[in-house]
Amino acid sequence: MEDILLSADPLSIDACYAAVQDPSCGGICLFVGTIRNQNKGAVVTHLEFSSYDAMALREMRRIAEAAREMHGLHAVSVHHRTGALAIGDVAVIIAVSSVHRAAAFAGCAWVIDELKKSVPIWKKEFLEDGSYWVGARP
Amino acid sequence: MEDILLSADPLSIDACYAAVQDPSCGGICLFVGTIRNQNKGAVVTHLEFSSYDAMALREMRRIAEAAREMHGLHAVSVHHRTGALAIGDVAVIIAVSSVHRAAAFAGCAWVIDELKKSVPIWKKEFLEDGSYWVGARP
Amino acid sequence: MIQHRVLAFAAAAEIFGGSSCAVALPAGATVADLRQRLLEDHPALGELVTFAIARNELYALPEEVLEPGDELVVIPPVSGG
Amino acid sequence: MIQHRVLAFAAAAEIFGGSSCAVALPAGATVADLRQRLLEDHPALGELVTFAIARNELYALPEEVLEPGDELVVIPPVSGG
Repeated sequence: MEDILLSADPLSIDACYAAVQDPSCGGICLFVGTIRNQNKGAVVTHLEFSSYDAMALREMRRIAEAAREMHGLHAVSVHHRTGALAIGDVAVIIAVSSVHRAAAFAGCAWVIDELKKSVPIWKKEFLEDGSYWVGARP
Repeated sequence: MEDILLSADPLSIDACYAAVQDPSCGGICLFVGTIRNQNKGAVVTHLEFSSYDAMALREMRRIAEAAREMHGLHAVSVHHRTGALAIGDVAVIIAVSSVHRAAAFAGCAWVIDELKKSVPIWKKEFLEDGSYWVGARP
Repeated sequence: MIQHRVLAFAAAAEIFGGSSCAVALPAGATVADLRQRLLEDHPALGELVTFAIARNELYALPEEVLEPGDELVVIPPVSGG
Repeated sequence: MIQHRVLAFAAAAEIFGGSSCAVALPAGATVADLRQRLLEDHPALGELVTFAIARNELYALPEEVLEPGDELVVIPPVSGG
Protein backbone atom coordinates (compact mmCIF):
# COMPACT_ATOMS: atom_id res chain seq x y z
CA MET A 1 0.00 0.00 0.00
CA GLU A 2 1.21 3.49 -0.86
CA ASP A 3 -0.02 6.64 0.86
CA ILE A 4 1.03 9.83 -0.95
CA LEU A 5 0.31 13.41 0.09
CA LEU A 6 1.38 16.87 -1.01
CA SER A 7 -0.12 19.40 1.36
CA ALA A 8 -0.14 23.09 2.18
CA ASP A 9 -1.15 22.21 5.76
CA PRO A 10 1.17 20.96 8.54
CA LEU A 11 2.12 17.30 8.17
CA SER A 12 1.23 14.67 10.78
CA ILE A 13 3.64 11.97 11.93
CA ASP A 14 0.70 10.10 13.43
CA ALA A 15 -1.10 10.07 10.07
CA CYS A 16 1.94 8.56 8.32
CA TYR A 17 2.37 6.01 11.10
CA ALA A 18 -1.31 5.04 10.95
CA ALA A 19 -1.12 4.67 7.16
CA VAL A 20 1.60 1.99 7.30
CA GLN A 21 0.94 0.23 10.62
CA ASP A 22 -0.22 -3.38 10.33
CA PRO A 23 -0.44 -6.38 12.72
CA SER A 24 1.87 -8.38 10.44
CA CYS A 25 4.66 -5.83 10.77
CA GLY A 26 7.14 -5.62 13.62
CA GLY A 27 9.10 -2.63 12.46
CA ILE A 28 8.21 0.84 11.25
CA CYS A 29 10.89 3.33 10.28
CA LEU A 30 10.07 7.00 9.88
CA PHE A 31 12.14 9.85 8.56
CA VAL A 32 11.11 13.40 9.38
CA GLY A 33 12.83 16.20 7.49
CA THR A 34 12.61 19.61 9.11
CA ILE A 35 13.72 23.11 8.22
CA ARG A 36 17.15 23.87 9.65
CA ASN A 37 18.10 27.32 10.90
CA GLN A 38 21.29 27.32 8.87
CA ASN A 39 22.76 25.93 5.69
CA LYS A 40 26.48 26.11 4.87
CA GLY A 41 27.00 28.58 7.68
CA ALA A 42 24.36 31.08 6.51
CA VAL A 43 21.41 31.87 8.81
CA VAL A 44 18.13 30.75 7.26
CA THR A 45 15.07 32.77 8.31
CA HIS A 46 12.38 30.82 6.46
CA LEU A 47 11.73 28.84 3.31
CA GLU A 48 9.28 28.38 0.47
CA PHE A 49 8.56 25.28 -1.58
CA SER A 50 7.47 25.43 -5.18
CA SER A 51 6.17 22.20 -6.70
CA TYR A 52 4.99 20.78 -10.00
CA ASP A 53 2.17 19.05 -8.19
CA ALA A 54 0.88 16.49 -10.70
CA MET A 55 4.34 15.19 -11.54
CA ALA A 56 5.55 15.38 -7.93
CA LEU A 57 2.65 13.14 -6.83
CA ARG A 58 3.36 10.74 -9.69
CA GLU A 59 7.08 10.57 -8.81
CA MET A 60 6.36 10.13 -5.09
CA ARG A 61 4.07 7.21 -5.92
CA ARG A 62 6.61 5.67 -8.30
CA ILE A 63 9.30 5.84 -5.61
CA ALA A 64 7.00 4.36 -2.97
CA GLU A 65 6.04 1.48 -5.27
CA ALA A 66 9.67 0.82 -6.22
CA ALA A 67 10.72 0.85 -2.55
CA ARG A 68 8.02 -1.70 -1.67
CA GLU A 69 9.13 -3.95 -4.48
CA MET A 70 12.90 -3.61 -3.87
CA HIS A 71 12.85 -3.90 -0.09
CA GLY A 72 9.80 -6.14 0.39
CA LEU A 73 7.98 -3.52 2.42
CA HIS A 74 4.40 -3.83 3.59
CA ALA A 75 3.44 -0.17 3.14
CA VAL A 76 5.03 3.18 2.36
CA SER A 77 3.77 6.66 3.24
CA VAL A 78 5.29 9.80 1.70
CA HIS A 79 3.97 13.22 2.77
CA HIS A 80 5.53 16.49 1.57
CA ARG A 81 4.69 20.08 2.49
CA THR A 82 4.18 22.90 0.03
CA GLY A 83 4.19 26.66 0.53
CA ALA A 84 5.93 28.76 3.16
CA LEU A 85 7.64 27.06 6.13
CA ALA A 86 9.32 28.35 9.25
CA ILE A 87 12.43 27.00 10.99
CA GLY A 88 11.64 23.68 12.67
CA ASP A 89 8.58 23.00 10.49
CA VAL A 90 8.26 19.53 9.03
CA ALA A 91 8.98 19.50 5.28
CA VAL A 92 8.68 15.78 4.61
CA ILE A 93 7.73 12.55 6.37
CA ILE A 94 8.49 9.06 5.11
CA ALA A 95 7.08 6.04 6.95
CA VAL A 96 7.63 2.43 5.94
CA SER A 97 6.54 -0.81 7.56
CA SER A 98 7.95 -4.28 7.14
CA VAL A 99 8.02 -7.61 8.88
CA HIS A 100 11.67 -7.15 9.84
CA ARG A 101 13.42 -3.95 10.74
CA ALA A 102 16.50 -4.04 8.48
CA ALA A 103 14.25 -3.71 5.42
CA ALA A 104 12.36 -0.85 7.07
CA PHE A 105 15.55 1.16 7.65
CA ALA A 106 16.96 0.44 4.18
CA GLY A 107 13.66 1.18 2.45
CA CYS A 108 13.02 4.41 4.33
CA ALA A 109 16.54 5.72 3.60
CA TRP A 110 16.14 4.77 -0.05
CA VAL A 111 12.84 6.65 -0.37
CA ILE A 112 14.16 9.93 1.01
CA ASP A 113 17.33 9.65 -1.12
CA GLU A 114 15.26 9.11 -4.27
CA LEU A 115 12.77 11.82 -3.36
CA LYS A 116 15.57 14.34 -3.10
CA LYS A 117 16.91 13.28 -6.50
CA SER A 118 13.82 13.21 -8.66
CA VAL A 119 10.62 14.67 -7.18
CA PRO A 120 9.94 18.06 -8.82
CA ILE A 121 9.80 20.19 -5.69
CA TRP A 122 12.05 23.20 -5.18
CA LYS A 123 13.19 24.87 -2.01
CA LYS A 124 13.84 28.61 -1.85
CA GLU A 125 15.86 29.55 1.20
CA PHE A 126 15.52 33.03 2.63
CA LEU A 127 18.64 34.29 4.39
CA GLU A 128 19.03 37.52 6.29
CA ASP A 129 20.45 39.18 3.16
CA GLY A 130 18.60 37.54 0.27
CA SER A 131 17.15 34.35 -1.09
CA TYR A 132 18.07 31.59 -3.55
CA TRP A 133 16.80 28.33 -5.02
CA VAL A 134 18.72 25.57 -3.24
CA GLY A 135 21.06 23.63 -5.52
CA ALA A 136 20.08 25.45 -8.71
CA ARG A 137 23.40 27.13 -9.42
CA PRO A 138 27.01 25.99 -8.89
CA MET B 1 20.80 14.98 25.04
CA GLU B 2 19.38 11.59 26.01
CA ASP B 3 15.72 10.97 26.81
CA ILE B 4 15.09 7.55 28.39
CA LEU B 5 11.77 6.06 29.46
CA LEU B 6 10.52 2.69 30.66
CA SER B 7 6.76 2.87 31.02
CA ALA B 8 3.71 0.77 31.79
CA ASP B 9 1.59 3.28 29.83
CA PRO B 10 1.24 3.52 26.03
CA LEU B 11 4.24 5.13 24.35
CA SER B 12 3.98 8.36 22.35
CA ILE B 13 5.75 8.90 19.03
CA ASP B 14 5.10 12.63 19.39
CA ALA B 15 6.86 12.67 22.78
CA CYS B 16 9.98 11.02 21.32
CA TYR B 17 9.93 13.36 18.34
CA ALA B 18 9.59 16.41 20.59
CA ALA B 19 12.46 15.20 22.79
CA VAL B 20 14.97 15.17 19.92
CA GLN B 21 13.71 17.93 17.61
CA ASP B 22 16.00 20.96 17.30
CA PRO B 23 16.33 23.90 14.87
CA SER B 24 19.92 22.86 14.08
CA CYS B 25 18.81 19.43 12.86
CA GLY B 26 17.48 18.65 9.40
CA GLY B 27 16.85 14.96 9.90
CA ILE B 28 15.06 12.87 12.49
CA CYS B 29 14.86 9.10 12.16
CA LEU B 30 12.41 7.11 14.26
CA PHE B 31 12.00 3.39 14.71
CA VAL B 32 8.75 2.06 16.12
CA GLY B 33 8.66 -1.58 17.16
CA THR B 34 5.21 -3.09 17.45
CA ILE B 35 3.79 -6.43 18.50
CA ARG B 36 3.34 -8.73 15.53
CA ASN B 37 0.46 -11.16 15.27
CA GLN B 38 2.78 -14.02 14.41
CA ASN B 39 6.32 -15.22 15.00
CA LYS B 40 7.89 -18.09 13.07
CA GLY B 41 4.49 -19.12 11.77
CA ALA B 42 2.78 -19.36 15.18
CA VAL B 43 -0.19 -17.10 15.95
CA VAL B 44 0.62 -14.70 18.79
CA THR B 45 -2.37 -13.59 20.88
CA HIS B 46 -0.62 -11.17 23.22
CA LEU B 47 2.64 -10.54 25.01
CA GLU B 48 4.14 -9.61 28.35
CA PHE B 49 7.38 -7.79 29.08
CA SER B 50 9.40 -8.44 32.19
CA SER B 51 12.20 -5.98 32.95
CA TYR B 52 15.05 -5.43 35.37
CA ASP B 53 14.14 -1.78 35.51
CA ALA B 54 17.17 -0.12 37.13
CA MET B 55 19.65 -1.89 34.88
CA ALA B 56 17.44 -1.56 31.79
CA LEU B 57 17.34 2.22 32.25
CA ARG B 58 21.09 2.31 32.80
CA GLU B 59 21.75 0.24 29.64
CA MET B 60 19.31 2.31 27.58
CA ARG B 61 21.15 5.47 28.65
CA ARG B 62 24.56 3.94 27.93
CA ILE B 63 23.44 2.95 24.42
CA ALA B 64 21.95 6.39 23.75
CA GLU B 65 25.16 8.10 24.89
CA ALA B 66 27.34 5.76 22.83
CA ALA B 67 25.16 6.34 19.74
CA ARG B 68 25.46 10.11 20.10
CA GLU B 69 29.22 9.85 20.39
CA MET B 70 29.71 7.31 17.59
CA HIS B 71 27.33 8.85 15.06
CA GLY B 72 27.59 12.53 16.00
CA LEU B 73 23.88 12.77 16.83
CA HIS B 74 22.24 15.79 18.39
CA ALA B 75 19.80 13.88 20.62
CA VAL B 76 18.55 10.35 21.22
CA SER B 77 15.24 9.23 22.72
CA VAL B 78 14.62 5.63 23.79
CA HIS B 79 11.20 4.67 25.17
CA HIS B 80 10.28 1.06 26.02
CA ARG B 81 6.99 -0.40 27.25
CA THR B 82 6.60 -2.77 30.18
CA GLY B 83 3.75 -5.04 31.16
CA ALA B 84 1.06 -6.66 29.01
CA LEU B 85 0.71 -5.65 25.36
CA ALA B 86 -1.78 -6.53 22.63
CA ILE B 87 -1.10 -7.13 18.92
CA GLY B 88 -0.21 -3.83 17.22
CA ASP B 89 0.78 -2.10 20.46
CA VAL B 90 4.00 -0.14 20.43
CA ALA B 91 6.79 -1.92 22.35
CA VAL B 92 9.64 0.47 21.69
CA ILE B 93 10.34 3.84 20.07
CA ILE B 94 13.78 5.16 19.14
CA ALA B 95 14.14 8.72 17.85
CA VAL B 96 17.42 10.36 16.87
CA SER B 97 18.17 13.77 15.43
CA SER B 98 21.22 14.94 13.54
CA VAL B 99 22.32 17.68 11.20
CA HIS B 100 22.45 15.25 8.26
CA ARG B 101 20.20 12.30 7.61
CA ALA B 102 22.71 9.52 6.97
CA ALA B 103 23.88 9.74 10.59
CA ALA B 104 20.28 9.71 11.79
CA PHE B 105 19.49 6.45 9.97
CA ALA B 106 22.75 4.76 11.00
CA GLY B 107 22.44 5.90 14.62
CA CYS B 108 18.80 4.87 14.96
CA ALA B 109 19.47 1.39 13.52
CA TRP B 110 22.45 0.99 15.83
CA VAL B 111 20.42 1.88 18.92
CA ILE B 112 17.67 -0.66 18.26
CA ASP B 113 20.25 -3.35 17.41
CA GLU B 114 22.13 -2.71 20.67
CA LEU B 115 18.93 -2.48 22.71
CA LYS B 116 17.91 -5.93 21.50
CA LYS B 117 21.33 -7.31 22.44
CA SER B 118 21.87 -5.95 25.90
CA VAL B 119 18.94 -4.24 27.63
CA PRO B 120 17.56 -6.58 30.33
CA ILE B 121 13.97 -6.77 29.13
CA TRP B 122 12.26 -10.06 28.33
CA LYS B 123 9.34 -10.81 26.07
CA LYS B 124 6.92 -13.64 26.83
CA GLU B 125 4.83 -14.52 23.82
CA PHE B 126 1.42 -16.08 24.33
CA LEU B 127 0.33 -18.36 21.53
CA GLU B 128 -3.01 -20.09 21.14
CA ASP B 129 -1.58 -23.20 22.80
CA GLY B 130 0.92 -21.94 25.36
CA SER B 131 3.55 -19.34 26.12
CA TYR B 132 7.32 -19.02 26.09
CA TRP B 133 10.13 -16.54 26.77
CA VAL B 134 11.37 -15.42 23.37
CA GLY B 135 14.92 -16.52 22.58
CA ALA B 136 15.55 -18.16 25.95
CA ARG B 137 15.91 -21.71 24.73
CA PRO B 138 17.43 -23.20 21.55
CA MET C 1 5.95 24.47 -37.37
CA ILE C 2 4.27 23.39 -34.18
CA GLN C 3 3.71 25.84 -31.33
CA HIS C 4 4.67 24.36 -27.96
CA ARG C 5 3.98 25.93 -24.60
CA VAL C 6 6.80 25.20 -22.11
CA LEU C 7 6.15 25.58 -18.40
CA ALA C 8 8.83 26.40 -15.85
CA PHE C 9 9.20 26.27 -12.08
CA ALA C 10 11.52 27.78 -9.51
CA ALA C 11 14.85 29.04 -10.91
CA ALA C 12 13.67 28.30 -14.47
CA ALA C 13 10.53 30.41 -14.00
CA GLU C 14 12.71 33.30 -12.83
CA ILE C 15 14.86 32.93 -15.96
CA PHE C 16 11.77 32.82 -18.19
CA GLY C 17 10.40 35.84 -16.35
CA GLY C 18 7.12 33.94 -15.97
CA SER C 19 5.63 30.49 -15.56
CA SER C 20 5.82 29.58 -19.27
CA CYS C 21 7.15 30.52 -22.69
CA ALA C 22 6.21 29.65 -26.26
CA VAL C 23 8.52 27.75 -28.62
CA ALA C 24 7.89 26.99 -32.31
CA LEU C 25 9.62 23.87 -33.63
CA PRO C 26 9.28 21.84 -36.84
CA ALA C 27 7.15 18.69 -36.78
CA GLY C 28 9.33 15.76 -35.70
CA ALA C 29 11.46 17.89 -33.37
CA THR C 30 12.78 16.04 -30.34
CA VAL C 31 13.28 16.84 -26.67
CA ALA C 32 16.97 17.46 -27.50
CA ASP C 33 15.90 20.04 -30.11
CA LEU C 34 13.67 21.74 -27.55
CA ARG C 35 16.53 21.86 -25.06
CA GLN C 36 18.82 23.49 -27.60
CA ARG C 37 16.19 26.07 -28.54
CA LEU C 38 15.49 26.90 -24.90
CA LEU C 39 19.21 27.49 -24.31
CA GLU C 40 19.31 29.81 -27.35
CA ASP C 41 16.22 31.75 -26.28
CA HIS C 42 17.18 31.86 -22.56
CA PRO C 43 20.99 31.62 -22.26
CA ALA C 44 20.69 32.01 -18.47
CA LEU C 45 19.41 28.40 -18.36
CA GLY C 46 23.06 27.49 -18.98
CA GLU C 47 23.93 28.94 -15.56
CA LEU C 48 21.92 26.20 -13.83
CA VAL C 49 23.79 23.15 -12.55
CA THR C 50 21.58 21.20 -14.93
CA PHE C 51 17.98 21.05 -16.04
CA ALA C 52 15.71 18.28 -17.23
CA ILE C 53 12.66 18.39 -19.45
CA ALA C 54 9.49 16.63 -18.42
CA ARG C 55 7.00 15.56 -21.04
CA ASN C 56 3.48 14.70 -19.87
CA GLU C 57 4.62 14.41 -16.24
CA LEU C 58 7.55 12.07 -16.92
CA TYR C 59 11.26 12.81 -17.31
CA ALA C 60 11.78 12.81 -21.08
CA LEU C 61 14.62 11.20 -23.02
CA PRO C 62 16.51 13.40 -25.54
CA GLU C 63 15.35 11.35 -28.54
CA GLU C 64 11.61 11.53 -27.74
CA VAL C 65 9.62 13.27 -30.49
CA LEU C 66 7.39 16.14 -29.37
CA GLU C 67 3.68 15.85 -30.10
CA PRO C 68 1.18 18.69 -30.35
CA GLY C 69 -0.48 19.20 -26.96
CA ASP C 70 2.39 17.69 -24.92
CA GLU C 71 2.78 19.13 -21.45
CA LEU C 72 6.40 20.25 -21.51
CA VAL C 73 8.12 21.50 -18.36
CA VAL C 74 11.63 22.71 -17.61
CA ILE C 75 12.83 21.02 -14.39
CA PRO C 76 15.77 22.80 -12.74
CA PRO C 77 17.71 20.86 -10.05
CA VAL C 78 15.13 19.62 -7.54
CA SER C 79 15.57 20.32 -3.82
CA GLY C 80 12.60 18.84 -1.99
CA GLY C 81 12.77 16.89 1.25
CA MET D 1 31.37 -18.10 53.75
CA ILE D 2 29.41 -15.15 52.43
CA GLN D 3 25.68 -15.37 51.82
CA HIS D 4 24.67 -13.88 48.48
CA ARG D 5 21.16 -13.24 47.29
CA VAL D 6 20.80 -13.80 43.53
CA LEU D 7 17.85 -12.30 41.70
CA ALA D 8 16.37 -13.75 38.53
CA PHE D 9 14.03 -12.58 35.79
CA ALA D 10 11.95 -14.22 33.08
CA ALA D 11 13.07 -17.77 32.18
CA ALA D 12 15.63 -17.75 35.01
CA ALA D 13 12.94 -16.87 37.56
CA GLU D 14 10.86 -19.79 36.35
CA ILE D 15 13.86 -22.08 36.77
CA PHE D 16 14.52 -20.72 40.28
CA GLY D 17 10.82 -21.12 41.07
CA GLY D 18 10.86 -17.54 42.37
CA SER D 19 12.47 -14.18 41.93
CA SER D 20 15.62 -14.99 43.88
CA CYS D 21 17.73 -17.70 45.51
CA ALA D 22 20.44 -17.74 48.18
CA VAL D 23 24.00 -18.88 47.47
CA ALA D 24 26.83 -19.25 50.04
CA LEU D 25 30.33 -18.83 48.62
CA PRO D 26 33.76 -18.40 50.24
CA ALA D 27 35.21 -14.91 50.55
CA GLY D 28 37.10 -14.08 47.34
CA ALA D 29 34.73 -16.08 45.14
CA THR D 30 34.34 -14.69 41.63
CA VAL D 31 31.48 -14.29 39.21
CA ALA D 32 32.74 -17.44 37.47
CA ASP D 33 32.45 -19.32 40.78
CA LEU D 34 28.91 -18.04 41.20
CA ARG D 35 28.00 -19.15 37.68
CA GLN D 36 29.31 -22.66 38.35
CA ARG D 37 27.42 -22.91 41.64
CA LEU D 38 24.19 -21.71 40.04
CA LEU D 39 24.51 -24.37 37.34
CA GLU D 40 25.04 -27.02 40.04
CA ASP D 41 22.07 -25.84 42.12
CA HIS D 42 19.78 -25.25 39.10
CA PRO D 43 20.87 -27.53 36.23
CA ALA D 44 17.96 -26.27 34.12
CA LEU D 45 19.91 -23.01 33.67
CA GLY D 46 22.06 -25.06 31.28
CA GLU D 47 19.02 -25.42 28.99
CA LEU D 48 19.08 -21.67 28.26
CA VAL D 49 20.83 -20.49 25.10
CA THR D 50 23.08 -18.57 27.47
CA PHE D 51 22.87 -16.45 30.58
CA ALA D 52 24.85 -13.52 31.91
CA ILE D 53 25.36 -12.33 35.47
CA ALA D 54 24.87 -8.69 36.34
CA ARG D 55 26.63 -7.22 39.36
CA ASN D 56 25.35 -3.91 40.67
CA GLU D 57 23.42 -3.21 37.45
CA LEU D 58 26.36 -3.88 35.11
CA TYR D 59 27.23 -6.98 33.12
CA ALA D 60 29.94 -8.67 35.20
CA LEU D 61 33.20 -10.19 33.96
CA PRO D 62 34.01 -13.77 35.08
CA GLU D 63 37.05 -12.71 37.10
CA GLU D 64 35.25 -10.05 39.19
CA VAL D 65 35.33 -10.82 42.91
CA LEU D 66 31.97 -10.80 44.70
CA GLU D 67 31.55 -8.37 47.59
CA PRO D 68 29.04 -8.66 50.42
CA GLY D 69 25.92 -6.69 49.52
CA ASP D 70 26.44 -6.91 45.74
CA GLU D 71 23.22 -6.89 43.73
CA LEU D 72 23.61 -10.08 41.70
CA VAL D 73 21.16 -10.95 38.93
CA VAL D 74 20.89 -13.83 36.48
CA ILE D 75 20.21 -12.40 33.00
CA PRO D 76 18.77 -14.95 30.56
CA PRO D 77 18.83 -14.05 26.83
CA VAL D 78 17.20 -10.63 26.53
CA SER D 79 14.35 -10.07 24.06
CA GLY D 80 13.24 -6.47 24.40
CA GLY D 81 12.41 -4.18 21.52
